[in-house]
Amino acid sequence: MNAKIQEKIASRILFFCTVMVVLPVVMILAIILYKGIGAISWEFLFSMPRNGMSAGGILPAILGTLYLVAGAVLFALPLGVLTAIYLVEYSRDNFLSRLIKLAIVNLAGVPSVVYGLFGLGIFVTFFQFGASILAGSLTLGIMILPVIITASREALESVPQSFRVVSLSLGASKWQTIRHSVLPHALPGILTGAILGIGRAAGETAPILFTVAAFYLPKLPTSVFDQTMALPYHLYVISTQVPGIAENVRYGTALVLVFLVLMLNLFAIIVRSRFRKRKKW
Amino acid sequence: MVTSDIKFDIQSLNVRFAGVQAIKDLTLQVYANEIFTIIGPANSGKTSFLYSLNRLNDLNTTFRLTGTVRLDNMDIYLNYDVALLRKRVGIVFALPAPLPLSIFDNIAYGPRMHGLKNRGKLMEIVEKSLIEAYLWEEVKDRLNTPAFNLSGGQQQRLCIARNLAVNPEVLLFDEPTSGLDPISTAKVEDALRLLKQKYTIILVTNNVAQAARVGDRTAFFLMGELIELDETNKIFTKPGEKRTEDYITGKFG
Amino acid sequence: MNYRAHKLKEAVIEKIILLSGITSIVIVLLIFIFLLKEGLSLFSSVSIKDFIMGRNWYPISNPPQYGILPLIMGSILVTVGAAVLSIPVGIGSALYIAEIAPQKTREILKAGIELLAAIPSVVIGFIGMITLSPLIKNLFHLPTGLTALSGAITLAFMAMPTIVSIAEDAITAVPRQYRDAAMAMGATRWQTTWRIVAHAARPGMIAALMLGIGRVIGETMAVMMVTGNAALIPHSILQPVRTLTATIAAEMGESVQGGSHYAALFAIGIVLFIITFLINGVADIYLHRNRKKGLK
Amino acid sequence: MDDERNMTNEKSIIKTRNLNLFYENFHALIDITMEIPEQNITAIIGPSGCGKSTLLRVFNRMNDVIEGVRMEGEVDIDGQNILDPAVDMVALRKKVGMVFQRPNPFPLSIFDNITFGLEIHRLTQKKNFEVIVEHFLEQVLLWDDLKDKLHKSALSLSLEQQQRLCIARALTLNPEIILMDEPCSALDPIATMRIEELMQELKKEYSIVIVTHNMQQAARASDYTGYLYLGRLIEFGVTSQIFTAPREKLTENYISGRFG
Repeated sequence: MNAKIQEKIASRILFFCTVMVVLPVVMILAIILYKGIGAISWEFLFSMPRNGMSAGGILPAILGTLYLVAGAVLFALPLGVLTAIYLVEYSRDNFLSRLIKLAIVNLAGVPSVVYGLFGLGIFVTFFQFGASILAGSLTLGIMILPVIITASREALESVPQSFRVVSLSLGASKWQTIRHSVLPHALPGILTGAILGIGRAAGETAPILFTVAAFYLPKLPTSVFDQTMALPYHLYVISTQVPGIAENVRYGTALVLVFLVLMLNLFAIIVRSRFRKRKKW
Repeated sequence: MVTSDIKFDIQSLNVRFAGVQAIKDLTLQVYANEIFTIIGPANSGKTSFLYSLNRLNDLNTTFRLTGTVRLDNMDIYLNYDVALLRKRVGIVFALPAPLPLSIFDNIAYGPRMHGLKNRGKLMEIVEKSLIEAYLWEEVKDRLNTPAFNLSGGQQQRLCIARNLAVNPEVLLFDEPTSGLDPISTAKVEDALRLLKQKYTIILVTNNVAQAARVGDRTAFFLMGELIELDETNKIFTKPGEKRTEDYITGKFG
Repeated sequence: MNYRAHKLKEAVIEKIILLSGITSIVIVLLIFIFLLKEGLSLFSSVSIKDFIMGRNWYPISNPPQYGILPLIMGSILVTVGAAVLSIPVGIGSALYIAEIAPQKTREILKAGIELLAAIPSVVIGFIGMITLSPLIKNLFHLPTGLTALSGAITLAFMAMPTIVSIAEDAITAVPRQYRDAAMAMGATRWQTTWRIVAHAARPGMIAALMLGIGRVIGETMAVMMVTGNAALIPHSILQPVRTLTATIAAEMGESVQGGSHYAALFAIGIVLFIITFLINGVADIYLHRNRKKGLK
Repeated sequence: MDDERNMTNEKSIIKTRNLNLFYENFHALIDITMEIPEQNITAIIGPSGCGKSTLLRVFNRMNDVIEGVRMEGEVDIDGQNILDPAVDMVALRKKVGMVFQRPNPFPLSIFDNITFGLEIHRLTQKKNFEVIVEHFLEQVLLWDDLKDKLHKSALSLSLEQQQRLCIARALTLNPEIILMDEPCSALDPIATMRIEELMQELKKEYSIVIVTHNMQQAARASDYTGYLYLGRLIEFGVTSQIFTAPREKLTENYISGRFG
């Protein structure tokens, strides 16, 4: 059968394509794990760097990333969820809503380094926050805004229309309906979006280059107006800017960063699939 | 009939969705405490009509309406509080639509939205509503279990009870038994007959025989127009219009 | 709560939500305004033509020269290379995941693709720098492995998750009724996939490609780490190049705030912003077309 | 139907014996044994969820697309058990055409819709396509309306035209049996009537099995009727008998509109 053979060949080729996509992921992760695991120790995770960052730990970079991420989410989550509520529940299909959607699409496509420029222009210079955790968090927050909006929109749209109709038909107001009959059921989806946003913020380097990241700081930041080190920037620095850093320190740093980001993503994937299984509609 | 008995007064109602006419120049009255049934083939405007009465059509952004709909002589499209309207005019949908909550919380949902928080009072309302909807005996021991665990027929009666809990005056039914088996259908129909003593009932059905069984008056809709409206037994024994006769004898639809 | 207070509360909430909704537009405008504010001053000393078409990028020589043609060529070379590598593979694997893989495998593959999307670009750059570029150096007997080719390969991986997941969405969104019809006519799965499904999903797949390319053009860290960063017009894919994004990231630290170099880097930002704006806008149009067709 | 035909006189084209079908753990079709006569219209009726469509989709193995479906028993078409794992699916589906509830033309031109089957099965050379397209469009009475816009998208047609096009598309494979899954439920009364007329024409050459939720349609348009309830075949017989003198109480309840 000609058609049958054709089918066999085609599916082999497509399978091979898929392998080409997935295999490198596995390889990258395997290499990092294999070469980096040796560097991981109590001291590496919880102490300050020493000897021009060639020894000691990466504590300030880890903490800095956590601060930045927390700030970004504090800013982006409420704003993103409210925007999604506006788009799904309030807006009609008019010029304004189309403009907002276009804006979101374009925010999602703005190169991360342009966010860096923007953050430098507005937060560091114009508002005079200086290179600081505040400026960096806000820049990252704006960058992850489209991620959170999109995930929240999907979550809200997946709530069956009947829940809204039922609530309204019982005489509940619009906001009551959203608050009691829509949001609770969209929450896991929104959470997933937030976690994905966190993962993205934790791994990005370009937006923080000029807004917050420090090459090396001898002490931990004490306020939101301080600079801080951050994991991804630290990895960039020790792998390209400082010669003579031991390989396992670089791999160790990469491992910590990847572990942090992937755990967040894995967590998001689990939350989502749990939720999909549980929901009955 | 004296005017005070008129619950809904609809005058030259036209409904369009995205420019397409769903209801054409409709004028009719619904009396208090009757079961008013509406029959007709798919796309004849039955559901659009029903949704005009509690303004659920408003959710569709392409919806346009002309004409007047009066409830107890007040125009519901003129400075009328929509939430209050929907509280007075409850609706039961074709498919049972429980919220993903417990049986208790489903029924308490409406009263809570209207500001009632006292658990004891809520319990009273839940019990009373479930009794009225003929569900109490079947569920009284498991009020805190998810409503999704009920059978289709039970879910549909739960939806009726949920409406009763906000003390409506009119109940709209949109093909409420189309997904149910004969026994569940009979139970819902029994509930309808008893409910009409306290409530005005407007029933849309695609099952002609159901209209004949439970309706006091029956209206036949076709392509958005009211073809005929009369006492139910007259519609089914000597319809005035050929098209009505063709429909109820199954020539089309 | 009494009736009027209730109404008021509703109205206030509605206003807050509307304001939040508008923020996105405001942010896009702000980004553009601030890029212009910092970047426009360059054009008082350099003409737009010299900026775009100039063949020399010597920002710290005296007098400085701000021609970004080598950077544009670098970006184009790397992007085209990445597109050539990633498009067939990406579409192929989207078809496999959506149409052929069994349910369980599909879930795992999709999670795998998501993980790839999540790996920070600096990590991919790091791995590319350490493993890929020595490989290329030895393979082609080059003085350095940090070339446009290394950049293209690295970026192809980074575009993959975007291409695969959006194309996969488009394929999955093709109504089942088309598949049913083809199957009921005795078409094999491949005939159905190729003649009907891929045809119906075409707008969505085009959007996926555009967004993938948008991602590639905007990528910064990985590309900076593996392409060698030589701001010269490349004659071969085996030469080092420097992209628009990498230039900004690499040089902003050395520039003086308010100086012409600083302004030139913002001007590059403007160029990037406009390019990605166009690409994403076009992609969105295709995505919409797909959605409308899907509804039917 | 006023002609009282005796079932045993008809040659049957589909025979099922103790057919059982499960979705995961759900027993969707229970012990169905029936014989569907050749060159007649056989209607399958029953309330929603009774398994009508599932049964129809057994006859061309369309249920196979769904994961977790398991079948037992026998279904014979032309003396071959089509549940046999070795059965050639392509040949089966050429023999058994299908028309769906919602008209589902491909998002291609009218012309390409008709030629799709010819191309994938290489039934004829390309130069014959024009003649064939004309022939089949004429058979479903679309030719006069569409002959000037054969290269327009099929999705631009009215629902009735789309459904006719889908029928024509099924006919191109020269099937013996045509399965119709509520083919008129998306159409208005007049279009419904015209499709029913077309079915009467088609039954001269093909055997038709139609699933319908509209009992009057079954009564009007079919020669034989089977009543399905909760996965069981309650009654099967000549249509006039089913509708005037059903043997089973359940059938009577359903056709008299006690539920459904």
